[in-house]
Amino acid sequence: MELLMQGATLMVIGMATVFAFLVLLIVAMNSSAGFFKKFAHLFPEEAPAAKKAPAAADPSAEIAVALAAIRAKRG
Amino acid sequence: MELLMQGATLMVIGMATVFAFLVLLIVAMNSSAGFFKKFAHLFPEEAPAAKKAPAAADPSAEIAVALAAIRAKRG
Amino acid sequence: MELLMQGATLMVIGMATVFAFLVLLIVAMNSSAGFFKKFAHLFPEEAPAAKKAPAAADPSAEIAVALAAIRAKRG
Amino acid sequence: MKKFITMGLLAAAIFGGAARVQAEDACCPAEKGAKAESHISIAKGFQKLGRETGIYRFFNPQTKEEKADAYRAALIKTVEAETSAGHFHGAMNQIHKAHGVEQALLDQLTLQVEEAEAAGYVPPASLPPGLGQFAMILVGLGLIFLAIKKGFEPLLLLPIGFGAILTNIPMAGISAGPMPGQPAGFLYYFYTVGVESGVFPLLIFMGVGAMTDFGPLLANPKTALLGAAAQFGIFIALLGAMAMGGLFSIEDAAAIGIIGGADGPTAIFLASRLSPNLLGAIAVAAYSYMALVPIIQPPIMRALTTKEERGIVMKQLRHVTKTEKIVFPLLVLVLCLLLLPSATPLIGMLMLGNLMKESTVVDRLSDTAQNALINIVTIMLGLAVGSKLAADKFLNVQTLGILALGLGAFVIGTAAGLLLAKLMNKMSKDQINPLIGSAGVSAVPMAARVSNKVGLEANPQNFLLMHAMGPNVAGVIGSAVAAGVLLALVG
Amino acid sequence: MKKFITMGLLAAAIFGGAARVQAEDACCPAEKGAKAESHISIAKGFQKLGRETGIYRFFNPQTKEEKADAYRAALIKTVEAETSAGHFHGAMNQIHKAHGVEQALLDQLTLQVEEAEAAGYVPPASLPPGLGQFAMILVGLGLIFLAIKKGFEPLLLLPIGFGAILTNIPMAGISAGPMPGQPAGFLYYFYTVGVESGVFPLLIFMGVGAMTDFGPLLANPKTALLGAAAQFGIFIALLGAMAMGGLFSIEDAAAIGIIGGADGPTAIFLASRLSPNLLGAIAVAAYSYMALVPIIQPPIMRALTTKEERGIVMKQLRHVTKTEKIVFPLLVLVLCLLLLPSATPLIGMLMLGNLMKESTVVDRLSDTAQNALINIVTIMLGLAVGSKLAADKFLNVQTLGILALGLGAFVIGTAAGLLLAKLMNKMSKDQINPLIGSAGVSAVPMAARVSNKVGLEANPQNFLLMHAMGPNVAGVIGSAVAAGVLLALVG
Amino acid sequence: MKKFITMGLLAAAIFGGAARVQAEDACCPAEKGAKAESHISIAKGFQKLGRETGIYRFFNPQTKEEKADAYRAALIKTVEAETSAGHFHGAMNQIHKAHGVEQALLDQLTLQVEEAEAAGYVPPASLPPGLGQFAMILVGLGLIFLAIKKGFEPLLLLPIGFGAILTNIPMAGISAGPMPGQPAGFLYYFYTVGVESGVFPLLIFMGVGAMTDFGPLLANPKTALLGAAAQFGIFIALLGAMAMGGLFSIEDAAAIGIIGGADGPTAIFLASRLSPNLLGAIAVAAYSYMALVPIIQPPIMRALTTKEERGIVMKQLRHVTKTEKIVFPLLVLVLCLLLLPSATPLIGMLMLGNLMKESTVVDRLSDTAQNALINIVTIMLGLAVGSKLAADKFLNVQTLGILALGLGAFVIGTAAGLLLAKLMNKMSKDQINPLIGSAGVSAVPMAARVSNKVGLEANPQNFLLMHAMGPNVAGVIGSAVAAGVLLALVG
Ligand code: NA
Ligand code: NA
Ligand code: NA
Repeated sequence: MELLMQGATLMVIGMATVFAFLVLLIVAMNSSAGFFKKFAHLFPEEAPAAKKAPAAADPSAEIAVALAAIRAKRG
Repeated sequence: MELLMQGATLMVIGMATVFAFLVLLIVAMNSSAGFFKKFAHLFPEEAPAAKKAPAAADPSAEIAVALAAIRAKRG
Repeated sequence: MELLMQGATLMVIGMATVFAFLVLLIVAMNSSAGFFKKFAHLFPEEAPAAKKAPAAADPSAEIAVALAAIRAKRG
Repeated sequence: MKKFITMGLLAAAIFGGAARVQAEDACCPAEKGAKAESHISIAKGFQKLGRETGIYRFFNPQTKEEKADAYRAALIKTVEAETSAGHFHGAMNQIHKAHGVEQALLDQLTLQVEEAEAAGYVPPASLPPGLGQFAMILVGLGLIFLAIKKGFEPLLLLPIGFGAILTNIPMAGISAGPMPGQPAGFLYYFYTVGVESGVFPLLIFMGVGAMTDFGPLLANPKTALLGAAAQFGIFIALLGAMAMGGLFSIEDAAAIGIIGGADGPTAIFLASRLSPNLLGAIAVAAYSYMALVPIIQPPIMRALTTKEERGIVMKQLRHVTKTEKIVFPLLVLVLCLLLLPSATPLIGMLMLGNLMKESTVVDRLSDTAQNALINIVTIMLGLAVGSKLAADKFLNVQTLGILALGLGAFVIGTAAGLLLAKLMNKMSKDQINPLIGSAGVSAVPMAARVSNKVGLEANPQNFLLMHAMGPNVAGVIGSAVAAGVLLALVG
Repeated sequence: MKKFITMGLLAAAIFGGAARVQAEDACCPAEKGAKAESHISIAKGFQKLGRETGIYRFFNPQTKEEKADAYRAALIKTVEAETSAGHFHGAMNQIHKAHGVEQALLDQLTLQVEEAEAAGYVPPASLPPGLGQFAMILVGLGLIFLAIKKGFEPLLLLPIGFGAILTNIPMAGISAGPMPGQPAGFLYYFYTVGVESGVFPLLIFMGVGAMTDFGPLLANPKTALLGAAAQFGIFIALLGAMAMGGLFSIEDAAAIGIIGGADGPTAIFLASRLSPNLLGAIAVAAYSYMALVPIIQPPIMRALTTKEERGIVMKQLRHVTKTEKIVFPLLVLVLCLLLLPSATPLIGMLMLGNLMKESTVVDRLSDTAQNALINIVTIMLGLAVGSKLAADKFLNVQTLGILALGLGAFVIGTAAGLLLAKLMNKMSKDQINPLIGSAGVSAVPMAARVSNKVGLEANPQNFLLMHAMGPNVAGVIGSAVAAGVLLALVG
Repeated sequence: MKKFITMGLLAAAIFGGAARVQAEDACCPAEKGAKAESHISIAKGFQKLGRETGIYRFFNPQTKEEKADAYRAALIKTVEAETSAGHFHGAMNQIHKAHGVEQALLDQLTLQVEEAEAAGYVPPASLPPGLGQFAMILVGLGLIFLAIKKGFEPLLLLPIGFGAILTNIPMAGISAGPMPGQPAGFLYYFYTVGVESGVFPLLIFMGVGAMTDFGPLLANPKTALLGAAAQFGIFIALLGAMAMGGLFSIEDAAAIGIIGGADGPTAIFLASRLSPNLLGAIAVAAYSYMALVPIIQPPIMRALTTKEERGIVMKQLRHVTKTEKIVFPLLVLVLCLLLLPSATPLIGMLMLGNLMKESTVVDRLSDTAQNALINIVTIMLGLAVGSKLAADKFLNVQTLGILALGLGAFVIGTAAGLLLAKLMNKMSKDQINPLIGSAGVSAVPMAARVSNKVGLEANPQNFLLMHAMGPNVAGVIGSAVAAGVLLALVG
């Protein structure tokens, strides 16, 4: 019987926590949606993708440009 | 001399085991071939490949279908 | 003050070693360039690439040839 | 001189051991061993091989005496090697260690058997050790069959099944711990390094995060409630396990309940911490029922909803911006660390994977997390989980209980999700199709597809897949939270 | 009988511990623990969860007593489990170990705090532990922001920032060492297995080698001198650290100096050997300044060169044969093993990667080293480095010193490279554009691109990229050599 | 007070060590060390660096005294750190450990040298330690040359050669075990974690399984006999090793014999278990002869067959169904566990890889096993094997014996396969081209290609490749079985 009581206790605490967590997450998601709707102009949709290019560690494009220029000059 | 005897013993046991194992494997392969020839109708050649599709964890195809349907309805 | 002396000592030894190493590397690179220029005929430019093919562990090409031959004979 | 010390050490080894085991055994194995090694005749060689075949050992499992002999022989060999190399201190260490921790393992074995016998309790399904191994090999083959022929979560069940076979091969010791001077079986390393430490399930969870799109949840946040409701199955199963008359401890019950989370890595992570002995059975149950979602859920879904409800077409999801998606994993992590730190290993790695994906600045890391890394870890995790499928831990009444409770957890979780969705449909201004509630159990993306399929049956224009992905991914977070609560209160 | 032994062991455990900690604490926690576990009421359960939330712990950090209690509870649990399984020897071992090494850790904690207080020294930026964790979580979020929004070396700074968050979550123990009978946090394993052993940075270096083309250096060997000159920043920063009135030991100073090498794996490798406590701050500084190279270098470059010098067009590089490229890594390795064996782990792995690439006979290994392997290791290394960002090791005046010295090292390295290039331009028959000197700091390939860009500003026909790659890759070798010298003399 | 304890501990450390080493050495190094560290003058710094260069150490290898000093210095440093942190117990532990296990290692070194000298035995090829390292670096360079220029199994021989160089760098300690308070060299971890545990060769074998098509064997099962016959070379080489007048123990002989299996992972796995000291030489011999198969085999093939026999065109292979291919790996595994459990780690992992491939339900796992995973493991395994190429273990008469015996094993295996194929050709109703017999040694797929090539010479219409793949893959199973027998009887 005591074991059952322990199980029931865990159930109450567990389900309450799960619901509390996800309710707070809903609040947070709604706030986030509101925030980014209000300040949409600060976060242009493609910004991070554009930021990505300079971060990429691949110099091949620039090298290709440089080589092409060199060849152009030579040739 | 005793070392040589030990080596010879290992050789006899080893080669006997290797041959025994592979002979039994031949028997098993022949039995397997016979079995699957006899019951070929139970194992259609493409069955496992067909089974694979639902197991693949890629929902993109279905999502694509769903989106297409949604757009069709909207448009 | 003693700490600073230690730091200065490390600096002298360190920079000297770095320069010594890279100067020796320059000598080695120049020697290597000279050597391979002088004996260029022994190291044809595409040699290693050509050596690569037999080392590749992919029998598919040969198998394809063999299968084609078999089919040719059959057909 | 050295010879003398060796003999002294050996004598110490033998008599030290003898005091604990049996007096008449103690004087002979060294001599026997020595003789056996110096003259292997052909007949004796075949006899030795014969006594080590699987077929012989299924019917004549290793006795306690044989195990003790093998152990002592390994010890003597090591001590001799150490001594002849001048490592007298090392030799002493070996003997000390051997008669301490390791000898205790053998003693424990003996004690456990004696206690169980003294208690008069024989688990109904128990088999003699050799036949138990044989039966477990059949179980392994069965899992492989289900994986290949029936498509039951093959990515995990094929390696688990194979690991079960390897583990139960007599005399091979593929999951056995180290012996003096000898390495352990390789599956022992996979288990201790990857599962006991929690690293493998967490890396898998990172890969899952990198494959998950939380967009549908962000587009319709309130569906997260369905992902909460569906965790009810976890706690009902826990309660059920506690009700089974002492069959399960509270740690066991918590680990069993988590099957209802329908989430493999979470189940393995929690079980490895709370109830390692049941890990094998729990993982098998979790993945099997996840594979069976398309069979388990539809009848419940049809029983608890009307045809009209199933035909409800939901409002199209709004567009979610890239920035929202990048902020989301950090939001969840911050919420979790503020409220439930014990869930942060799981939630954290899931969200790391998702952040790597959504940020798009580390695409090469995200790609590797979704491919090479998760695949490598999946192979090793599957084998390691399989290595816990020993006969005495699987072929017993507990496993039956776990299978029953796991099924119950799935059924109740499904029902709870559906019922809350029905309620929300009545209270919300936008219509909610109750069928998306069942997706809250997670089992991503299977459960969401089932919602979609059952929805299409009722109304061929009703595409629920994206709507069901919201509760589906919320269910992953929900069961990680439930695991965190259980770790904090039970662990 | 067994019960009796258990109680005896527990008594020994408690009193053994008591002798070292505090007498009045020692008798109670066992009882408290036992009670707490046997009757979890709903209220008490919520209370327990509440006391374990991050939000509570930011303001009420774990006290020494709570840590000791947790430790003792874990110990008692293990000893009970061992005893009830008949492992009396194992139980004794646990107690012995616990009161030895592990208890010493707690004692050390206490001592460190007391000593620091006795010394009257309070680091200016120090915060109470809980708020320190909170602040470090903000630091982690800041690093992630820089990585994603500003593109600061995201491959490393995103995982480092995430690792910093995970590490500083109160109560979660994600980087904590093992407790008796419990595994350590998973980041603890990443750190000890991958960073302490040196394996992760070396594998990254191998991947870097497989991605590096030493052709431009071979085509113009003398540019290697620029890669030497730019290491001057390392030693000036070292000197600066030594001058800071005892703030840094000589090991610390050496590890800080290497930031000026502008090479992540080298910095992490050296710091993990010489100054693990500063590893987090050093790695963050190194990667941040590498990301800031396009901002730090151009003003210095413009200040130290005339517009004419910047406009110098260099002679086109000669063709380098395949054989020369294959021989080069072996040449460097042989030179290094003859002259500076302490640098061979770093140089060796860099050159192994390069040899795999240039030989073209092991393309599949080279591809994996550049992709799957380096990506897997990068994720784990980043998290492990982040795990060293504990508040007490980062939020102090030392970190300010490290940031200042690191910046100085970059500036001076850049200037030294430029000045030597100017000198070489005057002495050499072929013209040398001084701008390629700044590329000698490494920060591959960012610094070479900066040289190219500044050169293009002065003369739109001036493509310096390939010319700058020579000093750039020489700088990688140069800082590995500097690291070798420091390891040999300081390590 | 603490200072006092430190000094006491140090005194204990020093005198404890002194009792075992030499009295006059024991009192000074602490002072020397302390002095050396507190005033590094420029001259002394260069002197220290100079004494640590490879070039100096090739001619002045580290003496026993220097090793003991280095060891003692590391110990003192650790003990001081522990003590100053309040870890008195930890410091005691360090001292205890250091004078136990670790000191024993030094003692062993001394003893081994003294014994060898006392025995009057100087291996013919032995060099002074420093020159031995130099010579081994040349051996490493030679292996790399063969790998790159001659295409000798570059995937393994390049990393092995590189590992040999790294291992033999004086003073760098790249494969050295841990010192007190310091990590081991990184190759030490690769070896212990990956090779000693058996994990690396088994993962490679899994990848090989995923790349192997057993279809040709299933189409013509009786060719499996050829894969059995070719293992004859293994046992002849074993016999030869036993005949070499005590040069090799029975474990060594078994490990050497397995070279004749022409299968890298099997050879490494068995050698790591039976004869770790010879592992390096055995692996090098195995891979070198595998690379030389196109040179070794053809003369034997031409000598033992007539032109007519070589021209025999074999009947086309039947179609093998998918189900047969899926069942095959399970069939082999079951047979192996019934008859020879000691071979199941090898056979099991080979068959797991093959099952993953053939089942087609876990393609992503199979792809990873064949690519990222096998490549990562190959790099690490190669380096780890190379780390066993120490001068004293390679530059001796044993290695000559191993090379000779390995060549003999290949020759005899080839001949045995051919002769049985000739016999089978005479007894069978379908004609069998004897050339496929030589493919039974494995060396997949090289040996099968050689059969094909020699066959084409005799008859341009004679495509033997697929026919030779049967014995070729059977040979892999055959040598794994032989390894299992040797493990069971000798291990
Ligand atoms: Na779930
Ligand atoms: Na650098
Ligand atoms: Na073979």
